[in-house]
Amino acid sequence: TNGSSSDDGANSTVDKSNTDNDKSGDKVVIGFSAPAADHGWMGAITKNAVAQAKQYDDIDLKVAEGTNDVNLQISQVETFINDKVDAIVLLPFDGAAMTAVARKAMDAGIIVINVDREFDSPFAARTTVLGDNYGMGVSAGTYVCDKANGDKNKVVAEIAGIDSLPLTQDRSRGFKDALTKCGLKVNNRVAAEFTVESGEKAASNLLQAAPKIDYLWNHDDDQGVGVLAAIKNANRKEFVMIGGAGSANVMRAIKADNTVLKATVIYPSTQAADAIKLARLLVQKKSMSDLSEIEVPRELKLSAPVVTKDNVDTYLKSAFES
Amino acid sequence: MTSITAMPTPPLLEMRGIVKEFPGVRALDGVDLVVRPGEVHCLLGQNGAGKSTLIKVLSGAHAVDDGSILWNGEPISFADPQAALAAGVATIYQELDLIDGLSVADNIFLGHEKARGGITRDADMNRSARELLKTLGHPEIRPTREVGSLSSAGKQIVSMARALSRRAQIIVMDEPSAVLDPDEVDGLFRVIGDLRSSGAAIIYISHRLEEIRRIGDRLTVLKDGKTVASDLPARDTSTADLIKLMTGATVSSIFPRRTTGLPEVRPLLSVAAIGRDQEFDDVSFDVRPGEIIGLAGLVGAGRSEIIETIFGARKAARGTVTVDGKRLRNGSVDSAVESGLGLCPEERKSQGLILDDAVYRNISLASLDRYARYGISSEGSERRAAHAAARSVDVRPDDPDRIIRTLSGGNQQKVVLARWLLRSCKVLLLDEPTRGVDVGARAEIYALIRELADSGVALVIVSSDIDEVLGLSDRVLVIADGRVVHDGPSDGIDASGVLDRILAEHDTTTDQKGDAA
Amino acid sequence: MSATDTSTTLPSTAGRGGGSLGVARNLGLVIALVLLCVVGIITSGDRFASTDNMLTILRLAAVIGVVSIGMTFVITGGGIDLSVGAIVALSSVWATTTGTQSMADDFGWIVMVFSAVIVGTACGVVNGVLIAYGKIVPFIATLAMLASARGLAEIIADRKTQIITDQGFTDFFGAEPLGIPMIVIIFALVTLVGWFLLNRTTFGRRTFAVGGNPEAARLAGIKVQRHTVYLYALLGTTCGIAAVMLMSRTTTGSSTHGLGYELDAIAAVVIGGTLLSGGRGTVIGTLFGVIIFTTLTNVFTLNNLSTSAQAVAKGVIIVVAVLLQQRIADRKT
Amino acid sequence: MSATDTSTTLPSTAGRGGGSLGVARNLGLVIALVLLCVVGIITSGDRFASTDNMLTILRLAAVIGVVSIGMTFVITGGGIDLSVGAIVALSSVWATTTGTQSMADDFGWIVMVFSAVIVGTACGVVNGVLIAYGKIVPFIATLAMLASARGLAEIIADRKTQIITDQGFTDFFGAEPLGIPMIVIIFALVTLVGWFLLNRTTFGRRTFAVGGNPEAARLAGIKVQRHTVYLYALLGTTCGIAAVMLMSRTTTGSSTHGLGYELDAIAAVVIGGTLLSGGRGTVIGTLFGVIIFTTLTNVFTLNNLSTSAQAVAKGVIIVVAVLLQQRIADRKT
Ligand SMILES: Nc1ncnc2c1ncn2[C@@H]1O[C@H](COP(=O)(O)OP(=O)(O)OP(=O)(O)O)[C@@H](O)[C@H]1O
Ligand SMILES: Nc1ncnc2c1ncn2[C@@H]1O[C@H](COP(=O)(O)OP(=O)(O)OP(=O)(O)O)[C@@H](O)[C@H]1O
Ligand SMILES: [Mg+2]
Ligand SMILES: [Mg+2]
Repeated sequence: TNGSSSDDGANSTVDKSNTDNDKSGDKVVIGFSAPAADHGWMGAITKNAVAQAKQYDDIDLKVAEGTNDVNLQISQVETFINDKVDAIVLLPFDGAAMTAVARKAMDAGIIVINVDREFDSPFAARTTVLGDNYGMGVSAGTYVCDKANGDKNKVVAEIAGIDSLPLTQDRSRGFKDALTKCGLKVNNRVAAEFTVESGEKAASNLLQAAPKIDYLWNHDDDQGVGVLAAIKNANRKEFVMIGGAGSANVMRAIKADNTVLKATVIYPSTQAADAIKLARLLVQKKSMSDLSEIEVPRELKLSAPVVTKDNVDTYLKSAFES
Repeated sequence: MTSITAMPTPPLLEMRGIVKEFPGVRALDGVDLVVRPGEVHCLLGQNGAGKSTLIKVLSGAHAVDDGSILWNGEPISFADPQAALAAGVATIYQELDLIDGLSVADNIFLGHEKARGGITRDADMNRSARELLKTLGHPEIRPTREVGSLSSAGKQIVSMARALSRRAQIIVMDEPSAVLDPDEVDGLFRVIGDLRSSGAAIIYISHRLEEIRRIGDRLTVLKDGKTVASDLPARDTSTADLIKLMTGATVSSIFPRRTTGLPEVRPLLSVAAIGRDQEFDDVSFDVRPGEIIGLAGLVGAGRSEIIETIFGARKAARGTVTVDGKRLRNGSVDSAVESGLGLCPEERKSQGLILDDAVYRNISLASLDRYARYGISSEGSERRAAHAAARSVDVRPDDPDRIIRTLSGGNQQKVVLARWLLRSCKVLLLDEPTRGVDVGARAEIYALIRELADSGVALVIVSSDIDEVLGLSDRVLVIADGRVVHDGPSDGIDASGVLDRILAEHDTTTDQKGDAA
Repeated sequence: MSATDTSTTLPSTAGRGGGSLGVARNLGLVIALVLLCVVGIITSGDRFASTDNMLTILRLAAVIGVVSIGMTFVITGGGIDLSVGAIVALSSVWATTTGTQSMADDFGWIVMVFSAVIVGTACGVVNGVLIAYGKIVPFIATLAMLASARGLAEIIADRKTQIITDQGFTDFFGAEPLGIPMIVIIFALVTLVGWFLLNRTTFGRRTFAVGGNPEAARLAGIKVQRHTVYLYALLGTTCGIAAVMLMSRTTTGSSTHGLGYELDAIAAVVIGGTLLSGGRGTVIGTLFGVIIFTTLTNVFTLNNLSTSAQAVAKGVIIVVAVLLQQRIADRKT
Repeated sequence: MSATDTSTTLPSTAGRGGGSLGVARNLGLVIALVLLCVVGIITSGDRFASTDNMLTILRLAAVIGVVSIGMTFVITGGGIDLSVGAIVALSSVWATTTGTQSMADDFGWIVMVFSAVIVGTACGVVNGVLIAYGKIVPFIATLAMLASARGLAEIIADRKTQIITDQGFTDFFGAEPLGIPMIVIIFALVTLVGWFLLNRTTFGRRTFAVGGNPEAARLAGIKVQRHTVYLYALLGTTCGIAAVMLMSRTTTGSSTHGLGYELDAIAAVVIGGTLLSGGRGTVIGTLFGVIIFTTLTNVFTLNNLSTSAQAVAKGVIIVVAVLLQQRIADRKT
């Protein structure tokens, strides 16, 4: 699952390609809407998108208030339609719920780029940039399987993110599927809420529930700070912890190698930034120069690589601060 | 006691030209009041004359709009209640303003707790409270008891204890006797006597003229926010003069007597052996149309409980209530109202009125369906009818849209009466119907009650004023400790007879039960 | 703290701000809204003042607006309901399960509408019974409902977003007769009915009485407990309606619908002038409250303000608006 | 609805439930807790009944517990505060900025503690002043604070989690004298001080009075407005303390700290027996309320229950517990 990250992938805010695609062109008005930036990853999404837009003097980015209320997010898109923007980059709180309004935008001739959480109709977006939530779970599970090395008695625990989100379900499913392949299962599972505090709370209870753990996968590095604090409070060292999302804090910890945290699975926080870039190309009717294909692709699925001490330096520079 | 007015004692308090306006009303319009040390100064006036407002100005509860206050000859301003309390003015308010959730002792010492470094000395407070209550003749009220569980009389005693605890130079009492029975009024007067001899001054407000004769030294009469007479001797001014001063008219014949004989028909209301644990038991009586039954007894005897149970506001443990041959559903107020019962509850503020709503809406509360079709109310006819009902009991000011909270105490009482007049019920239960009502209005209410009876309504009346019960009712039931100790025609017994029967009952039960607190 | 409410100056306006159109109180709201619009026009010009944008604001206001109208009744009646968002979620999920949707295929999409409304009402009845007969304080009873209803919604939906396939449903509610979106029309109807119910019927009168002094209402022969159940049931019904509106807007049913509606609705109701302690309520005020909050968000969005700055500004604006409103009301009396 | 509270049967326990130790009321809570523990032991045996697990429960209860004690005062005094979570967040962020942390390097970690507590108190004072002198209803004033404080926290922290580098700070608060975690000790101290303050001081007595009948309190010469400010300031202070505890527990300051505390704290206080309408409050009850909620989550987790099932169960358990509690209280009177 590794290695497919293109130049337009995780590092795009850093490297600038040298084709004429980056030359200033017609003014492009892009509307951007995402869920509330209530945790580091989501904050980084918006921040990266804004930073990306700033690099082009022909992009006028309109950022709507981050919200977890689909009704409000729908009205933000409606406002963009009223404003007759050229493109909309939309990270929906709930992909299915935003499908109708996204179609409305497409019907109004606006290019919609769907980020991270997929619409349920192919007509609702011109292009979709996806992180791979299921793949994240698979990566984490595969890493555990590798480490377990055939021992089927290992105890595996999981600290999920907000349990009511489909993405959490996808991650857990991937994790479970990968574990099943090597005969392991999730022995204990709790859900936190992507915040430091909830991570600490969930982990405290989990560590009580499971007196001995071998592997612990935590979905989100934001809440991971809290999880690590709980582990430290409980004085537990016997297991290996794998993180999720790939924050800079966690990568530094992996590099330092002095905690139970040994790896993390990246979930790129640059998806929206890439989407901005794609939106600009689409509006200016350009193509992706690195591909031989003339058109910008319909779907871009970013990979979910595992970061360990060995390759941490490659990823640290593009990691988000949480 | 020798006449104090003869000697020119310098006044302790002088209020001159006091003006207080509320949105839309000039409650005080240049009132003068002079109080000397060691006197009981009575304040008289009709409902809404401005008595309570005046003493609220004095106690710092209301900011004054105009006028001056001299305290021992010095100009002073009572900006807030604390300032007045600090200067030496303690007040017993008309509306019992106690904190239900706190204990008796805590209420008494609220705002001047016995404490060291902010830490309360509960034992001290309880001890002092016990002493104060004993002085007031009520050692049975435990200082640790929660005030909310006391009867209104008990609360009144606590309010008095609270005022005494302030060791003030002036103690203002706004209708303290309204909820007390004769025994307790005697106790109160004894305390007032003691206070007077210790040099404190009392401002005493009451609608009962006989009390003013017994206790007052001088009096001031208010009418429509103005002082109409001051410096009158309390004992020697004739009742007719006083009523004339207060109302501008003469009022006579306090208790209107029955003009026609009672019709011999079957009873409208039959109460059969109802009882509730620890409150009352085995209470039975019948009321025929046009008949008035009075329940006499001391405060706390359980009379309110009895009529609330008849009304369905409390669930009877035993017994039945029948109206017009139909048995009422136990513990269901709405079925009682449906069957034609009405109740003017004892605590008008908490049980009777929606304080922040308009007068007419309070009056029509029990008759909403009558002024609606298919659930859609007809505001105009409802308001008109309610207004008419308000007029018939003379609610002042004559403004159906007024918010109840801004009415004077007596006028609030009239609104509750008007509610059941509007509903024109068959059986009316009245719990202390004239509490806080002025002489003039009281005569009107008496006439009204008589009129209702004559028109065939069956009435049950509870009052702590034994003369009132005897004067109004055809038959009287004396209640003591939750039991009927006497049942007979009202002209066969007088006030002392009633008290005798209660005391006789008390003696037997206290022997059995010991402490009957 | 209520300490400051019972001061000596009493409001002169009658209890029903809506009935007497409580000019003084609503004047403050009107001024706040006008100021907001002026800011919108200055900062965003035509983008704000266009018909399209107005309709966007109304569409956004519609769903929470319907819930707020229902909440006005419960609060006027002396209660509170924290479970509205969860009820909206549960209703939307229930109405979009494959079971319901296949029934809808057979009997028409009205089945979905009915199930949403019935589920909402049922939840309201449970709330009402727990509060009126179980004597559980409204805060706790509806907090329990909040947890249970959302949990149940998650279990039923299996945490998946359920997509509505019925074209008839989306067509009907997505229609724009005379250029006005259907959900805005529903909002207007609910507001009208709500105003009428509160101010022109015995039901409304009883609501004021029950909220103003339940004991006095009881002793005047009003069935206070039953009325309380009605009030919560009514709010449940509006939640069901809101769920249908949200379903049409998102073409989905989801256990995450209606998140945070409880505070939004209560805030709109209270800003509108309904007393949180009961006995005084105004549907028109609530309408203003909802529109003001929605317009605020709209102006923020048009101006590209950062979320954090928005939050700070929102807090400050609420305080200033309420203070302003009080000044005006004081002067008028 | 308060309709049912003012029925003719009055509670026999005194207002200061803590003072008289309100046996009847707390008995219900004790039984609920014991039942919960029995379930825990049956389903999870030693894993539940171990000292470690008990300490885990207490540690988890500590932070929200301290806030709830403060909340008990505000609610007893007739108010409510929705901004506690936001204040915790703002305090934690303020105390962990690089600026504060570098000051802490120079003057010791106590600087961080002080800044958290001062920021919390200041927010409380703002709430109190808006409510007491600005006469804004507590619900709205603190809702505005909720938005503003969290927005401000986000702006200051730039949405990053601020990590505490000071070893002294983590060492001190991470210590476990006599095997008891420091934050549990702090919780115990705050509870004790809170109990004493509410039941044994004039401040407490006046809190009951202000909450029970503010007008009567004013007439008794109590400075109601000033007292109101004190109450919110006190709650702000406990929020500051909670922020410090949370900082030590997570070794971070973050604008996401304290999410949802408002409802959790209010629920604990009300379950504990404090009247939401003011005038009656108990610190011991609140303590039970907090522990019951925390134990509930603990038992759920030990049993590996899904979050949705947890939510449903939680709602049902709350209702059953309250009904049970009332039965017991009724029988006792
Ligand atoms: N807070 C208020 N707002 C508006 N008007 C008020 C207020 N308080 C009193 N009033 C009005 O002031 C007048 C005087 O009322 P006050 O209570 O002083 O009468 P009172 O002499 O004590 O009567 P009562 O014998 O019935 O107690 C009345 O007309 C009353 O309606
Ligand atoms: N809500 C209550 N809770 C507990 N005890 C009460 C309550 N109300 C009254 N009591 C007690 O019950 C007894 C009867 O009180 P109540 O004042 O109702 O009697 P009453 O005969 O109607 O007297 P009144 O002359 O005041 O009408 C008293 O001892 C009182 O303290
Ligand atoms: Mg008076
Ligand atoms: Mg009585």
